[in-house]
Amino acid sequence: MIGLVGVLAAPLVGAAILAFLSAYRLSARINVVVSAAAFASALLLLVERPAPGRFLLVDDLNVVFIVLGTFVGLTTSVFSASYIGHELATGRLTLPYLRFYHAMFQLMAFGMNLALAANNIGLMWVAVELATLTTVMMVGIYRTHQAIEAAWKYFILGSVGIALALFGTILVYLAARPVVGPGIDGMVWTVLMVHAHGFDPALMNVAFVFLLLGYGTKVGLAPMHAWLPDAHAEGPTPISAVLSGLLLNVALYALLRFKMLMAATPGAIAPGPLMIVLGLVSLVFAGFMLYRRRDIKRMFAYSSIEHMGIIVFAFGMAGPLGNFAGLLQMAMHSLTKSAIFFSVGHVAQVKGTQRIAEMGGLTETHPLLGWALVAGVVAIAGLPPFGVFTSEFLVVSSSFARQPVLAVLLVLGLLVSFGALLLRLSAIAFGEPLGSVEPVRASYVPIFAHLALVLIAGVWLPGPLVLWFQHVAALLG
Amino acid sequence: MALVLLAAPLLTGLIRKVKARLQRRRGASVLQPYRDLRRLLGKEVVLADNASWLFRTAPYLIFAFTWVAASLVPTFATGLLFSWTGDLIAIIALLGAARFLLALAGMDVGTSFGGIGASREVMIASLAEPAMLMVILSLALIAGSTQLSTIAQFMLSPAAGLRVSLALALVAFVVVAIAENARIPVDNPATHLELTMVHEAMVLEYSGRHLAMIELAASLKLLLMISAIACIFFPFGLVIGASEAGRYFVGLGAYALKLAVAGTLLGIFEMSIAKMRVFRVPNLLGGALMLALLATLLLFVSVGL
Amino acid sequence: MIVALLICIVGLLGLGIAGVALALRPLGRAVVYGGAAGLCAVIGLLALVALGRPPSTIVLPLGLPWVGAHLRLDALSSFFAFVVGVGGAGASVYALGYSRHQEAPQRVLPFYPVFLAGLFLVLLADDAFTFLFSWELMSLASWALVVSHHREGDNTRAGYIYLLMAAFSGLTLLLGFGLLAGATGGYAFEAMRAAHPSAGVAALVLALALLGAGSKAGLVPLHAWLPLAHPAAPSHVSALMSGVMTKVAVYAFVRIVFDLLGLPSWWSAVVVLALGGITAVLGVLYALMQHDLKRLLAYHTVENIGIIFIGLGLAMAFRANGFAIGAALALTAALFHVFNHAVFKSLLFFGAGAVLSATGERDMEHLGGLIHRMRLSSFAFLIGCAAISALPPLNGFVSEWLTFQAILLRPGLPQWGLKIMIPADGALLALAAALAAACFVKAYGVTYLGRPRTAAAANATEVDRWSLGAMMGFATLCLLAGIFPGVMIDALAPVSQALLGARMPAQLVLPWLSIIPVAASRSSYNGLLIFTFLAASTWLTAWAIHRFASRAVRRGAAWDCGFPDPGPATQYTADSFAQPIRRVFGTVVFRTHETVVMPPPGDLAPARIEKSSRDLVWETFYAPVARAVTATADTLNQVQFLTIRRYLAFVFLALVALLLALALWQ
Amino acid sequence: MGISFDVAHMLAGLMVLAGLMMLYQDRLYPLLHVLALQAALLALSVGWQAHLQAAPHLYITAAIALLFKAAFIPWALRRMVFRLGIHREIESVVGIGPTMLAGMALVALSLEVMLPITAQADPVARQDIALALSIVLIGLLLMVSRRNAVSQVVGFLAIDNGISLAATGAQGMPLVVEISVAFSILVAFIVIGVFLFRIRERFDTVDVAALDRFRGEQP
Repeated sequence: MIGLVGVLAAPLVGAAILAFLSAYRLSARINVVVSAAAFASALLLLVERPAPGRFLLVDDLNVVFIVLGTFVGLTTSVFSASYIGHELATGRLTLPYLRFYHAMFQLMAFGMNLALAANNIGLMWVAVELATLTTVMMVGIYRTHQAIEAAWKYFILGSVGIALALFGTILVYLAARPVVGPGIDGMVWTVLMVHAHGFDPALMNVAFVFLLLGYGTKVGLAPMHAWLPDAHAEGPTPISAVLSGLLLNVALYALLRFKMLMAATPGAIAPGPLMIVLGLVSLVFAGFMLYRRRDIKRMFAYSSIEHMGIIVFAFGMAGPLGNFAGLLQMAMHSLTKSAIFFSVGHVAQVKGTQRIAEMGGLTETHPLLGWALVAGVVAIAGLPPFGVFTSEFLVVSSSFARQPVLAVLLVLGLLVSFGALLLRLSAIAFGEPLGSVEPVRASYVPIFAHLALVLIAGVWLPGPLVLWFQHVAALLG
Repeated sequence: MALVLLAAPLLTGLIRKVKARLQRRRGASVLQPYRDLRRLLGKEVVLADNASWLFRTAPYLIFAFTWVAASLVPTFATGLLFSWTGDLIAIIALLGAARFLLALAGMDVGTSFGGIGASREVMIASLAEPAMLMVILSLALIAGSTQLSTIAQFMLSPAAGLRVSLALALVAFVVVAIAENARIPVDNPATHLELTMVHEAMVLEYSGRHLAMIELAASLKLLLMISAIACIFFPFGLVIGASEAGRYFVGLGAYALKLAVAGTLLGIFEMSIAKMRVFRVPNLLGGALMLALLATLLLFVSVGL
Repeated sequence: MIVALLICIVGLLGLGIAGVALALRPLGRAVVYGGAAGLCAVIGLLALVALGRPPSTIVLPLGLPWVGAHLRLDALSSFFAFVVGVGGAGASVYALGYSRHQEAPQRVLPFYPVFLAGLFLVLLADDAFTFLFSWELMSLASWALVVSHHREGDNTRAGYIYLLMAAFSGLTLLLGFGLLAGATGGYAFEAMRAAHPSAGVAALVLALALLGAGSKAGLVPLHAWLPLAHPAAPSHVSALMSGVMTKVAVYAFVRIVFDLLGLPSWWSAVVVLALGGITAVLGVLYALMQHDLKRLLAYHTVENIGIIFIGLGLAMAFRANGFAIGAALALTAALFHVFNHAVFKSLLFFGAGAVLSATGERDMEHLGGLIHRMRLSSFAFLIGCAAISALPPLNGFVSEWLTFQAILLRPGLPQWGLKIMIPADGALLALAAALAAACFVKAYGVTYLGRPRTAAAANATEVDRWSLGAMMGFATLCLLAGIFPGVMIDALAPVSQALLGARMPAQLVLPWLSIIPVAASRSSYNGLLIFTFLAASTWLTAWAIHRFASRAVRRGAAWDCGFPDPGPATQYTADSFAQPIRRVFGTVVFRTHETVVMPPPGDLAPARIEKSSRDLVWETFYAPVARAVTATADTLNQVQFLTIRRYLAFVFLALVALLLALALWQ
Repeated sequence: MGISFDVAHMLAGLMVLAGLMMLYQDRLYPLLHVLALQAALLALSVGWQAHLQAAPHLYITAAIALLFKAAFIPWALRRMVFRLGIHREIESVVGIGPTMLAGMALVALSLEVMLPITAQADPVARQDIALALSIVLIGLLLMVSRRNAVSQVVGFLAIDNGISLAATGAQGMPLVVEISVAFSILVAFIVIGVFLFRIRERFDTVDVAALDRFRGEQP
């Protein structure tokens, strides 16, 4: 019980405290401490979990997400400490905004943890909306025209997505009511899963369409992706990291939950094909979009879309291998991508720009940072010895035997995006140095912690983790 | 081995004599090449300033390669001691090695004529060698071996009749032989008009004993080719295996006769046509290559032709 | 056995870490290269010992958890491990001296041992995941080495194309393995051997293997990255990439086609034969057009890969017709050539590296006359040239001779495709060999002979001992492998025995150490005797002449038909040397044409000759893809600049579309 | 069934009608009036449901609908139109006629989609959901077919109404109040945003003058 309470309460309390602290160093430290507490209690969840209640639930599936999320939250808070310091020094942010920033950071963490831990589709919806609104605030925090427009775009598209998701949720309840009976039970996961066999398939179909589009908007699937690149590019980099590393996963988690529900309902359409189509579209589309990117953060945002495409594809293919690959890919992606954003943040700070054309020869000017970026991109591009390779190996090889054509499309998408990422990487990391060469005071701990984890996962997956993933994969059907 | 060494200059002399006669000249005696060699051997060597060790060792190596190659070809008897150390392919490769060294030597001093000679030589060779190998291929397919002595035995046996592919191969072989030995119409051994030279341009810087070695190697090569043709296509009187002395004499006589005939024919041939432009040579050799390939294909498609 | 190998490989990985730590100290070079040399030598020896032994396997709890990392050391992999060990040891020894002139060692030292480790791991891998993992690791490390001089020229672009093609090959192989493994995911090679794929699947896998392994090995038209990437790397790495990494690609092909797949169909043999022949000839033609020494060598790698694939294709053809002896002969020839090429190509790249470090030039047009100032290395390079030009008594000749024997072996194959293809390949092979000789006359003549064309060439000095040692060692290997081919052939017997169930007759028992592929009546060759004859007759004549005839020498100006010395600029350049061949072949293959611009009479302006040529392979296969991607990217990119309303419209349309689909589905 | 069903059904139908009327409007003020009308109808139907289901908490929702959606929002928007001096007529993308047809088609589609639902889900819900779905779709259509910011806000409000209708129609649906409150907050945010960022014509650019150049990453 303590674990669950900690996961939820720590961010909430932290937000409350931080809202009234304006001393930057102190609040940054508190931010880290609070995130650490959340992570610690998430670890606690691994050993003992509370019995599922009407509102909260911890099971094998969401524990994966919670632990991952809190960990990324922790490292991000560490990174944000040094990052924000620089922003303060350059005067892009002022103290009051900083207070706002820290409070929002924890509030968002709370929202995400709540969404993950919710055992109630209504509560989950509310939590996701909360997380969305807070991130909107943070994206717009620089108050440049670009930032505000990005936030606005994010807000409008997000709201519509949220609305669709809500409608879907209501439909699910309607489908459940005749079986479960009116009242709160009609929204409780555990109950729904038990009675899913009795639901009305047609109603569930419509519901799933709405949920897929609604939460799919948050996942950033094309063609609902439009908010994602700008939000990543214009917000503070820690937020970009959190968006890619956490928020997308949260939405994905919601999607998976409903997928399970669909799978449990006899006579309903198989959710697989829909997800496969959306996944492939996102993958290929993002792959091509990568070629024309001038802004480094926006580029990696598109790469996030691409990876979400792969993950959704994998879950759509389902089967023990497909689901396992999806889970692994998701974990690896959020670790790797946030590591990339950490280093990108420092790069953008030291070069004083986000335009790729104005940075070059990074491995010459800032060897450590440059090689970190290279390692990150190599990892995200799916090359060994990093973990993404394992998951992509599983996705491709397992799907080719079953659906050759789809697998070929998948491979094409992978190649296209690989080419784009590498093209930009070699422009940024190699060649004649461009831009400022002044030494950077970067916080390397988060970057290399993530990369090390991804590296280890690429070479050796610990047995318990594997069993656990396999169990979850079995749950997902 | 010694025999070919002795016979080679004689053949060259014979050809020169024939050509001279056809030009209504008396011409030098057939023994003239020997005299030339002796004279050259006696002379001192004039080396260009930046000639390297390669330039000085090349003549001996070239000579050695050619000599070894020549000694692998059965002249009047197949029962050579070491015929099994190398087959036709090996012989061609040995000659190729000699040419490789010669071309390098031509480029060593760093004059433009050496370059001309070398580059044209390799161009010609790059077409002649495949043609040669195709010929060998078709022969090997007929005789089931690339071993010269075995081929000769097969040719003597009744199993070998008249075959289309054999004729094609013969023509190709002759053309290649002419090209390889830098005879008219591909190249003119007697020319000293710089722009037409190929072989002569490469050896331009050589003098004295080095030149002698190279000349001797050249005539050895000619002899080699002729005796190869003789023992493949006209193996009459060739002594198979070991037998009594009398047979050997017959074989020897037959061999001498063949050489004389070939030499005369070559002389007449060279008199009767003019040298080609360098860039028409590829067409000639390409034709040879096509012929040889055709011969092989015929055999592959049906082993009756 | 395999454990010992693994320990060595782990040692190599450790060296990589050491390389990171010691990168900037002088000690680092000694540690990394010395250690790598030692470990590679040990691995080579171990592999040689393991060649005759039964396969040894081991499963580590790494990689895919429920599969584990299967490692296996059988005859095939140990032979290739031997080749890689030899190449790696040589390159490392060479690097001990060569890397002295390296700037930015921190970009080379960490990756070099990892690259070697990757090479070995690919050979040991016995399941799809481990294989591809090591495969990509190898590519990645070599990419890092290729871009180590990232500020020179367009090395970065070379690296980009290289890694892209590497990813392509990895993904195609991945698809192939996915097909072999099936939906259940039997990724272990054991399972794949057990499962007998249907004809269609087998054909598909073969095509994928050709794409994947071929693009790594440099089969035309998948070779485009090779001549860019190999020269860009430091010379010892170029030697590894050209001499060894391409061989690992060959290994992948052999492993998949001869081991994992069942009997090949005859037409697949035709495909392989055709590709091999085309690759051999095109590769050498490309090489003839080059004047960058290292790029020329890289193109020759393409040619030799073609020759190897001709051998493999023959083996497939014979095997498809159940003619095991012939298959054994062809396979042995191919593998023999694998070893030979590894040796002399490394040697040649060492030579190029020596030239580079002595003069700072890779462009032959700026070199010349090096033979006077770099006596030893020029001698070693000459041996390499002769070997790669397949001249007796060196090793290159033996393997090509064996290939020819294989071609001659069986005219009576039933299928028409093979009837036509095999002799055609014979012609192509011969053509390639002759052109290779021409090309190396050019390379050696222009680089080492003649007079120096620039001051850099004039002031060159001989390279250090380590480099010379490595070069001399490999030159000796070329000679030995040429003189005692029987040893090699017998060493290869277990491989063909394991893969084809047949082997060539034992050679070492024969008198005078000669080799007889099939029967003495068919053909035989004796490198030892040839060599002895050559040595004897050379020495004899030289002795006789110096003894009985004159031995006087006088130095003088070059005769040159009496022209006064017009200076080094009038020498034949690489370009002009290749001009006749360009006129013969280039007009077709490269669409080359030359235009001579003559000034009008009385005008003192020089006459100019302009030549233009096109790379048809690039224009046909690569440029369209690039264009297509660019066009698509541009079209899609407009989506980035829409208004929120339009984005909403996307959502709306998606929703309506899905609902419609639902309505129709019900 | 009987009367209760008819009333609920009629109210929902009227809301759909109001939605179609929205599509028909090409001037701002009438559009706002129709919006207010739809919200009022929503309040009525929610109230009716509260009466039927004897669920007092639904009265709160009804009250929210009446006060916030039917009164405050239209008033605020009207005021904004006045303050920002936005053009009174709405520029439509495809024109009124086609939009109307599209609206009809959407209604048909939603009915078609909901048709196969087995009768075991009680008919009230079934009908209501069909109509609510069509209201949501019409709202979306309004958002994407109008270039005018205010009318886009109106479209979003229509979506909101449709969802609330569905939520209240579902018997015993928990958290209805919470959700409607949360949603109202969302709407309020949008309205404030529009007002704050001086969005005159469309959502696309926050400030026409400054931002037409910037669209993600134009050079």
